[in-house]
Amino acid sequence: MTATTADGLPAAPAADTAPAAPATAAGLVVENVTVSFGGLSVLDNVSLTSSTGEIVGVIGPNGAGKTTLFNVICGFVRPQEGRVVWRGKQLRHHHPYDLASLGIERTLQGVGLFQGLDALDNVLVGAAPVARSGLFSALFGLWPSSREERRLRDQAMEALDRMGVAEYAARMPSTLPYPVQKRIALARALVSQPALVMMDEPASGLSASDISELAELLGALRSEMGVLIVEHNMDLVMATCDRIVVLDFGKVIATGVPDEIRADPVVTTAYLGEAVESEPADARD
Amino acid sequence: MLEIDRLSVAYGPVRALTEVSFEARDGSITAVLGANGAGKTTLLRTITGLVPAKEGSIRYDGKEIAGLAPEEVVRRGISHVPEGRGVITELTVEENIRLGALWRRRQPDYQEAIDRAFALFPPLESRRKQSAATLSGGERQMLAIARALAAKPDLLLLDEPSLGLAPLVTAELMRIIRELARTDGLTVLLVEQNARSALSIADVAIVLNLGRVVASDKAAALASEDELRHRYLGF
Amino acid sequence: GTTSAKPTATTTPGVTASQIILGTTTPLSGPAAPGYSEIAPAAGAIFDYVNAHGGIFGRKIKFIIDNDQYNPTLTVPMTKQLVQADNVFATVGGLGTPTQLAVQPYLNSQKIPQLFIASGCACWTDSKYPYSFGFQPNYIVEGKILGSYVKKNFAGEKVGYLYQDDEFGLDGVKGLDQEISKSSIAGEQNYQGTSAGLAAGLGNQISALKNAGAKVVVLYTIPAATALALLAAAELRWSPQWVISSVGADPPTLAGLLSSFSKKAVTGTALLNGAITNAYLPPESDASNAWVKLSKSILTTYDKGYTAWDGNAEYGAALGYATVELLEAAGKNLTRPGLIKALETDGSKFATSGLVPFTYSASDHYGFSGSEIVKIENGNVNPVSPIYESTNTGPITTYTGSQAPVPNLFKGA
Amino acid sequence: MKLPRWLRLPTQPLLRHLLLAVAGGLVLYVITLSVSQYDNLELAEIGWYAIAIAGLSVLTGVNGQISLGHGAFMAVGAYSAGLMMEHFDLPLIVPVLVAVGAAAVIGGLVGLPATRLKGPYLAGVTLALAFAVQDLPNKFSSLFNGDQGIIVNPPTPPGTVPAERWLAWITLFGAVVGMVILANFLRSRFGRSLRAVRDDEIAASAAGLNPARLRVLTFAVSAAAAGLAGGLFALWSGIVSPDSFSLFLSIQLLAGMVIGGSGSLIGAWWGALALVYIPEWTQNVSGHFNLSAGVKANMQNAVFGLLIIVIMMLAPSGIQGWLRSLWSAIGRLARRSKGDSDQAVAPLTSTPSPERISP
Amino acid sequence: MGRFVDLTLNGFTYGVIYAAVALGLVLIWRATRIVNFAQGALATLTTYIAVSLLDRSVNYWLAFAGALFAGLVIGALTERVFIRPLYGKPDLNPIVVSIGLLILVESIAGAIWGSGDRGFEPAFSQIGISVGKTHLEFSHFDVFVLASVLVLMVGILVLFRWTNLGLRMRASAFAPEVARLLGVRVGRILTTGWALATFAGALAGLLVAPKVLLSPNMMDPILVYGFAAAVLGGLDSPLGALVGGIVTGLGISYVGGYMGSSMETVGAAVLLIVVLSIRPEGIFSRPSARRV
Ligand SMILES: Nc1ncnc2c1ncn2[C@@H]1O[C@H](COP(=O)(O)OP(=O)(O)OP(=O)(O)O)[C@@H](O)[C@H]1O
Ligand SMILES: Nc1ncnc2c1ncn2[C@@H]1O[C@H](COP(=O)(O)OP(=O)(O)OP(=O)(O)O)[C@@H](O)[C@H]1O
Ligand SMILES: [Mg+2]
Ligand SMILES: [Mg+2]
Repeated sequence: MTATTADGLPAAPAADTAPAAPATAAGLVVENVTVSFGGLSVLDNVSLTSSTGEIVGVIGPNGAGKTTLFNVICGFVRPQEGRVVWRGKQLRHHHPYDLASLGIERTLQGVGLFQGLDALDNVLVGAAPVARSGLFSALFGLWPSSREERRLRDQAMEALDRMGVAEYAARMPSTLPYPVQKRIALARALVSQPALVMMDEPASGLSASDISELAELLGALRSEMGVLIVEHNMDLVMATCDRIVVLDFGKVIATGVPDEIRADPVVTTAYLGEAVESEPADARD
Repeated sequence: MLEIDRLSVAYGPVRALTEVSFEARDGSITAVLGANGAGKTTLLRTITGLVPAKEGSIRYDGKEIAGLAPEEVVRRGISHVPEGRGVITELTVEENIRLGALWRRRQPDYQEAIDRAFALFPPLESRRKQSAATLSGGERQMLAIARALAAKPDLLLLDEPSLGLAPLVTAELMRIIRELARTDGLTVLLVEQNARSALSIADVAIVLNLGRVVASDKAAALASEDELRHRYLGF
Repeated sequence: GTTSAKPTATTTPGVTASQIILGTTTPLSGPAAPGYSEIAPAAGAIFDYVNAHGGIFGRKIKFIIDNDQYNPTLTVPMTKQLVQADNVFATVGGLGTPTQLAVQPYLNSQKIPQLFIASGCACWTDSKYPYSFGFQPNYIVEGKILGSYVKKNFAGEKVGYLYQDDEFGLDGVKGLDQEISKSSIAGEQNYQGTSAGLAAGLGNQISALKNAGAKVVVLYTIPAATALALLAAAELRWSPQWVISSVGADPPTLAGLLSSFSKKAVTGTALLNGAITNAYLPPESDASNAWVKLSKSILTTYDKGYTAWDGNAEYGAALGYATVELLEAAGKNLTRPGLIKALETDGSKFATSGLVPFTYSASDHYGFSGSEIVKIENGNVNPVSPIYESTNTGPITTYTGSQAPVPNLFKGA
Repeated sequence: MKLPRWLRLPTQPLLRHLLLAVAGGLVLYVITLSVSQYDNLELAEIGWYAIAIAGLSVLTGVNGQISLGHGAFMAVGAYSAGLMMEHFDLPLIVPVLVAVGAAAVIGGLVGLPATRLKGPYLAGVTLALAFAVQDLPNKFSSLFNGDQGIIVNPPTPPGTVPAERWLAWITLFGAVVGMVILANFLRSRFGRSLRAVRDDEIAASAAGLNPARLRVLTFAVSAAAAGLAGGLFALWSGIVSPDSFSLFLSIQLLAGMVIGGSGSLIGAWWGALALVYIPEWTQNVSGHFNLSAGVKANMQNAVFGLLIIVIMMLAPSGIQGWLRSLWSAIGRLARRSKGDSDQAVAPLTSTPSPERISP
Repeated sequence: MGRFVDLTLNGFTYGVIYAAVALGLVLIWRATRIVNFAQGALATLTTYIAVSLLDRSVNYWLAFAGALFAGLVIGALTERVFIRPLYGKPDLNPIVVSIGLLILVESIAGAIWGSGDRGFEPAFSQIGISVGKTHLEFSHFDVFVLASVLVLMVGILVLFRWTNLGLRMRASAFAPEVARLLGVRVGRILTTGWALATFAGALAGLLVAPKVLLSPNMMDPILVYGFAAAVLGGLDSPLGALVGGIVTGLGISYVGGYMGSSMETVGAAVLLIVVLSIRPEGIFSRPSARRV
């Protein structure tokens, strides 16, 4: 299974052949990142790669450092050590808002929609990185900006349509059911056609049927972009991820394809536990 | 004993609950299930008085509590873990928990209840003095639950407690809830998206759809009704 | 304000067979209101007296008082409102330099008399603005008179200035500088006349003057600032010879402030004792003065908000008398050009409550021509000099005339 | 309630807003012709208030940055225009444009440190600025002529047009043009971005918006509108002096914005109307009562303060917000009378049908 | 040198007064997350109440206590009548209502007691203390002001850090709904917060009035400087309010003394901008916690 990235470069080898890609490959490379907050070590020498055509899952116990890892990639948190490389270039002193124009989008834990904008406008904000029209044209309402606005509007409608929520375009987020909001947030991330989407707990709060629809959707994205997800819902992770990285106390304790992870005893004791239905062993004595 | 009788709730023109009736016996766990937007959160918020009931009655220990302010409902021994955690991020972990129990600070087991809440969630113990804002998503969920338990409630309302929790912790949480119900006689109303795990510990379950109760039965019985499961519970 | 042109539009606006409409803007609230808010109502009381006694050529005076809070932004629209909606014949006693400067071009362009402006700015004589007339002795003249007194009586002493950083203070300093030599000046301090400028007190300025070795301190300050300066000096246990411009030296106003300050200090109203100031109206404590008696009795009857006799009430009454004189001098056939002509030709002969006559002529639009020096002793003011007159650049001369007698119109009061 | 196609406004921003402006302008034109000269002066006052409030509304209502010192930007505009008119004899448009430019530059500079400040901290800084701006003309009094300020000659009207009407035309025209530009701006991607940053800064930067840059931009645009208001104010008032820009002016602008409906350009006009007519009405009304001078003097402010409070309680989203909710209530009534159900919540495609299954 | 000492002492004494106002703002901010612009006007009102009592020859300290008590009552009433209906409304609304209240209260004071300035007796002599032969610009009254403000600050510090009431206040301010779910009687707590803050304001009024003359607008500039002080120190920090007040007072004094009085307000603005550019949430703010 080989795919090509947006640049036409060969994608990183599929998960089953090599767990970590060399730093020169296109896509995202996180190398030896270490973060601590006031002496408390949150990430300890963590490395990870992601490239187009691949869905990578990051799992681990609560407080393992998954969200922090996302924050490092996005520039919300500066690592004490290690580096983040995107398409062969190191991201240095980058800000969260730089990422979108580099082709990386992120969804937040929860929904993070703008409550004062309707669904369509929410998605249009996501199109900001590809908007080009200038301030002058905007102030005087000239045609370059209105033409572009029409074009972006079409794209945004397309993105909403793809998520199956086009009919809610004119509604305010707060009046919409939670799963619809989550889809709008996803449409916002996808409208600028990023090369990598990072999702923080996309399944949280969704019902089983919504989760299976989400899994389908993620599968469809695989060919177009890289996907990095943090998730506690094992159904989703096991069903969609090509490769899984397990964090515990800030360290990578396992990497592999879903079946390997499921079978890994270290992961089971630290994170998965027994199946929910059975009486759990007293893991925390 | 919680008795809900023909309860209706509306947000302006939007009807959220229509004539909902059920009972929760002392020491029982009742799972409240249903799709997104079915009205589960609204039900819990109405019980605690955060949302006014339009019609119907809510009786707890034989007394009407509909119309009471939330703080008064809480002071009757009802704790509510709200959807989306409701951790007060400007306070420390310990202050959050202390606040949860503060209204019963004159009771002799006040401090003991707080200590026990910490003991249930070891990650919190080590973060006592830390600002709650620094906690991870899952840790916040633990804090919200621990805080509710620190008030030593007789009736516990849990709104999607497994949200953001690691599978192992979810399992542990379910075990704790079941144990509290059995040993302490705690009554639990458990709203869960994850119907499978909720039904595994619940005694009875009700299923809401578009604000109406469409099914209510023993948990085991519901779990075995295939059509209902497929239609409303998605598994 | 929707009044459109009246049928009488062909005749002079604001004048009918039975009525003359006059207007003014003045601070009735806000930071400048203390004291000053008494002025316009006092003038109004004089008009009410006149109205009750037959009016002027049968015309009653309607006096409209607008509260501009000493803010030019309000003065402008309010004055325009007076002209356009209320149809005033003239404005009288508009209070404040910046406020009245703001409406000077407008009033003059509409050829509306801007009479007896309550300000001593040395700017009211300006050939561009023939319709504007000041009321007080201008601050340069006042500064000169105070300065020459200091030069004569405190020779060899180091002098310090504390002045408000605007036209009022700066004009005063201009006058002082003509008399007091640079070499005897120990230091100059100023403050902002805004509420922020007074929020931190005047301790810094006073301590600077003290440290510079000043023995005489001249204050070009408004009443609140005078009180703060005296207080700051008391805090330093410093008691220089105070010389205070008439603008900020009204003893009843100050005494009220200071007596409550000093309750916990050394002695009663001691802080103001011995201070020198100037006066162009008779001492308000001079109960035997005919004008003072007259004003007190009129105000008691006709001023609804009248509380206490003080310098502001006296000032307002003086404005009223001058206006009445002018309207009589302008004759039965009242027009705006006629009024201006009467003021320029006869103004210097008006019988007013002032100690000195007006200076008005075609080339001079300032008000009273000078003042006397008085000393504040136990809350009373006692003259310590003859009455002086001067002009912006001319020499200081002594005025020997006596105060005008009370006109017949007011004899009944 | 959809209008037929030919009745709907074009979506192209410039066309749409010009059309609205021409319609509004015509109404104003007719009003200026039919009212007294004094009313024309008040119309002119409404004009500069409206554009100043609209600018503040873009900053505070749309972008969520509180400014308690917007009068300071008006001062910048008014002084620049005043100085230009004092020293050069140029067509009116030049000093007004200079006022806009100068205020935009100063606004951008103030916006720089402001980008990191939130809520009350920003309020504190802007408040301090408004406080300071009153003292600067004294410090540099040779340029600004201290407390006396700069006298601005009223614009000379062409032909037989009365001066007041001419002034009203100029100010209202300036305000309407300013509004068109602000409306274009708000309808563009920038306007959307400002709202996004206001609602959720983290989500906005995750979506690729640079909050700091947008904040500075908003400050500049908003200050430019205030600068325009300042320039028009100079013409209207005939004087530019420090007292014209007291803290009270800034506070009035904020109050006007919230009363009208924050974030709304139409609301700015309501706010301006309120600021001009509330004091006038109070004065007229209190004139009819036999009040003591002390009470009368304080009536105007007391009523103003009270009205601010009452409006905030009765119409928390301002007059425009109140009108909007009135409109939608009427819409709901109309729909209900047509027999639509009031269950306004649309069921999800994935939600099962609501038939009842007995357990 | 003598000048420097005078400037320092003068700045310090006024700084302490700004701190008194700032403390009231901090108190109400922490208890309700509202910046109360009417704080100064309410303080003026209570000071007038003290004056009215004194005019009826009530004992000074009784009048003092009366004004403080009036502060408690007026604060509670203000919350119940004007602020309570605003919870859950846009953030700007309470700000604007407090501004409306400021205008209303000042004009009511003006209508009742007149717009004129009047003196207000200090609790102790305002004559400077002498050290040897030099007379310092620091009086017994200034000592009293400093002591009162210190007590107030420590009180607020203790209230928020160590008492259950303080914990409830913080919770109610940040997350009223959650606080109610934890059994906190949020309504009562907010009323208490306003009562205490207006009490603090009333104290500030009694300390300010002897220094600047009592008039309806007395507190306007003081409130601006007090607000600047609170923001400078960090609105959440009582210690910050004290330090911010003193820094503001000294800054204004030095700028006024060495650069001329017209630079005072400009100096205050520059000080604020510079400090907040370095520490956007004030000197004593804690580093902001994680946001994602
Ligand atoms: N600013 C901070 N100060 C102190 N500790 C912090 C800070 N930020 C994060 N932490 C700690 O770092 C750890 C990692 O947090 P992170 O949010 O990355 O966890 P996570 O893996 O996303 O957990 P979850 O699955 O619960 O969301 C947590 O224990 C958290 O308490
Ligand atoms: N504040 C509100 N205003 C208006 N409508 C609301 C409000 N809160 C909820 N609703 C509507 O009420 C209905 C029930 O919502 P509720 O949150 O109780 O459902 P839920 O079963 O808890 O859903 P979820 O699984 O997504 O949490 C939904 O249609 C929702 O859109
Ligand atoms: Mg996380
Ligand atoms: Mg819910």
